[in-house]
Amino acid sequence: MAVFQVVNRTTGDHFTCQEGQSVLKAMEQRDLKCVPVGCRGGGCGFCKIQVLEGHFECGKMSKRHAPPEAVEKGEVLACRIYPLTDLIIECVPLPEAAPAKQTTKNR
Amino acid sequence: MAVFQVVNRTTGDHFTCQEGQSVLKAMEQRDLKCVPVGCRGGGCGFCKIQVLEGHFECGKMSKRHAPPEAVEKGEVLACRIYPLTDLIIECVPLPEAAPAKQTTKNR
Amino acid sequence: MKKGVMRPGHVQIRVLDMDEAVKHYTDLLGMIETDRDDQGRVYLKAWTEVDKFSLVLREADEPGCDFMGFKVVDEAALNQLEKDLVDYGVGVEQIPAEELKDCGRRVRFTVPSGHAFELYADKKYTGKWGVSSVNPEAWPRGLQGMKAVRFDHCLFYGPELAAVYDIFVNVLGFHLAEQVLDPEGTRVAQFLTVSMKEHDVAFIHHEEKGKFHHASFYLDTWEAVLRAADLISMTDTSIDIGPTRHGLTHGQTIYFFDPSGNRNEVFCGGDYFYPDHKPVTWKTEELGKAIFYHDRVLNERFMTVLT
Amino acid sequence: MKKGVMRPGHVQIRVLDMDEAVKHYTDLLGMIETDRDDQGRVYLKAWTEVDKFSLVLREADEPGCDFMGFKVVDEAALNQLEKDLVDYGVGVEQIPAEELKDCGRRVRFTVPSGHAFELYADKKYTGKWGVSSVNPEAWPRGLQGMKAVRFDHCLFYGPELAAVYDIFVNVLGFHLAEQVLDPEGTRVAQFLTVSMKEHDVAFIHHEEKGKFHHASFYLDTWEAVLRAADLISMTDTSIDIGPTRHGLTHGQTIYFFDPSGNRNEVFCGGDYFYPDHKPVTWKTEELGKAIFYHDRVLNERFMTVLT
Repeated sequence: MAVFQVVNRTTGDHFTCQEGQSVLKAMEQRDLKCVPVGCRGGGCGFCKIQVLEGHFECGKMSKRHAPPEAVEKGEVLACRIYPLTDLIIECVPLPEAAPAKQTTKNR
Repeated sequence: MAVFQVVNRTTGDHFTCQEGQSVLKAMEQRDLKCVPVGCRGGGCGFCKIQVLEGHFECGKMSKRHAPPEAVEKGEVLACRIYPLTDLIIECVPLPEAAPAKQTTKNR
Repeated sequence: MKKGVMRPGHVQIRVLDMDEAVKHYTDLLGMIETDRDDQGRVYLKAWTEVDKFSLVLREADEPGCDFMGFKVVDEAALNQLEKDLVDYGVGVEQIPAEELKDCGRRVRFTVPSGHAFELYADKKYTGKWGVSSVNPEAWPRGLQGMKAVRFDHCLFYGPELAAVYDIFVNVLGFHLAEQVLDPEGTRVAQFLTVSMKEHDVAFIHHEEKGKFHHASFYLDTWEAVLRAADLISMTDTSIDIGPTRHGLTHGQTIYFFDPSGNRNEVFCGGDYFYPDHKPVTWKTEELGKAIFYHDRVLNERFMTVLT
Repeated sequence: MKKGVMRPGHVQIRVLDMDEAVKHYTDLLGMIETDRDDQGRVYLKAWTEVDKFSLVLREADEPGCDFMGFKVVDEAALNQLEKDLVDYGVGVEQIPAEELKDCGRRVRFTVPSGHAFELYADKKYTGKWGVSSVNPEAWPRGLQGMKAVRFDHCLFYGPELAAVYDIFVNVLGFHLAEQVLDPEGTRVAQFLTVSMKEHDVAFIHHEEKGKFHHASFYLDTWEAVLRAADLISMTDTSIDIGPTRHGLTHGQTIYFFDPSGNRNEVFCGGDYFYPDHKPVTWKTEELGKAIFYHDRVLNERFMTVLT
């Protein structure tokens, strides 16, 4: 089974990801936290990343958080991409309803 | 501690009863069933007996099932009498709402 | 709750010896004594109940149940229900406010099975016992014995079930959740609810009027029912039967007696009810299983030992 | 139930992949597939539910909740509630009978938090799954996975909680059972009930409209919640948090996600409610404990991960 390297350029973390495994799952298995973990089902958009280099396959993702034009540019959800080569990724800002706002309201 | 003999003349059963122990409890401890066991609290009248011979003390009993004039004549509830001597008892018919009636209705 | 009757609010039980009874309901059941009155009555509640009391003990020379009271949503509903009872031909008695301490006026009536019931709208709101209404902890420490959660329902034995049904269902807005039918289709047991619980009050046919089968108190879990059974033995309390499951309601239960011979139940689980549910029916041919789901036979005591 | 709204009757959830979703809700949660329609929607129910379905899955390119429906007691109540909504200024949409198979007409409206709700009076009565209405056994054999007892409630995130409160409480007859207040006394969470359950629907303040936090399914016991947690691991299902207890409602819970990222809860226990209960209040200063009673801190996911 092929094993690929994933490097997060934002945080400097790197980890291996097995063929058929999602980038997010590979990260969680190494107990890293360099990408936020949400629903793990392509639904909530919490684990959005930018793939800078490399090839991958996609599972189903919410069109709201990963519209086709964004996916085209490598803006995808880490829980739903499966590397075909080594990848270089970076973090992207969280979606509109950011935790900061909510926290302020509830403090 | 004194121990008394209780004889049930209706059924022929006999058993020992310790001082301070109710006749019904003593019977249950010997796994006998010669007096029906109800609430064991002097409330339901299910364990009514006639004391033919002997002396005893009484606990509180429902006046409905053991009115003073009946107690006077030795018609008491086995769960609430505590022998002071050997006793001879006999069974008495069950109170008005007899099981037979109920059983017929629900068969 | 369509006519405004909310829940079982209290039951007044006669006991032969008050001290023994209070010890039983506090130390063993885990209820909390909240007051006494100049008649010598003792008031108790279970910890989740928001009103001041749900159980009143009265010393008398014969055990049994004096009355069971239902709380209604407000005075307007009480007035309307009172009128509806009278219009239906049910005689009502006015019990003035404060006859039970910190309880508003009660409308008392006796149904054809011979049992007295009351409706009332007001009782002193004391909140749950031992937990705050702000940031409440999960449960209060310091509860005794079985840690009863609430007074839940009563089961009464008496005649004229059809007439009783009419009053509870047609006048008071209860629903028939479960029933037992004999081979002729006559209803010989009826479990009535006014909300989501499978029964708030139940009746089983019996020739003699006004008999009291049991008052029931809710526990959280089957584990708690087992622990209740342990406590019944530890305290040498008179046991009836259990722990087991009912077929009717499917509740998990144990029965025992208070020191005056009044039957108590503690139970957990069981089905829930909504007004669109069709009644569950048990046939008398399966009565044993309906009452005691595991043994599938009745113990004689359940049908005949009453106060 | 004072205005005739009875209970949560259904929720329609969008999923990215129908096959995966059906497998999740049947094999893991233990719901029963009862029908499919020509739109490709799949209908499911939990075993104690008497109507044909309580969960509708719709395949879409974005997960989330389409609407939640409440069953009302009858057509007259539905007409009155519809009129009351319109009089209150809430726009209603008519969804004809059979748009959902075997469901009567639905009155749909969207509240200011951006969530769509429906009222309906009729749905095909199929009875509890796997048990008879005559001499019913305690539970059906052959249930899968977590053996969910019923669809219980939803939690939604959105703005305008006060306006949402007004509609649910003043128009639809719900009650406020629990709330979270910020230091200024603004209600930032509201748990609303229409019957004895501690919540039939809940809202937490959130800037973005129309977000779905979770759909919740009732289990019988804490033991069943543990078993659910075991199954979540056995099936490598995405877990959120638990098993633990909530401070709010005191329910015992575990959260996880369906394969499209919609959050699910299974829970047991918790408090009960009657219309005379004063609301329970949690302060935002204790929000961690209010949500997760044992850890007493929030996990970030709970407040931010939504569909």
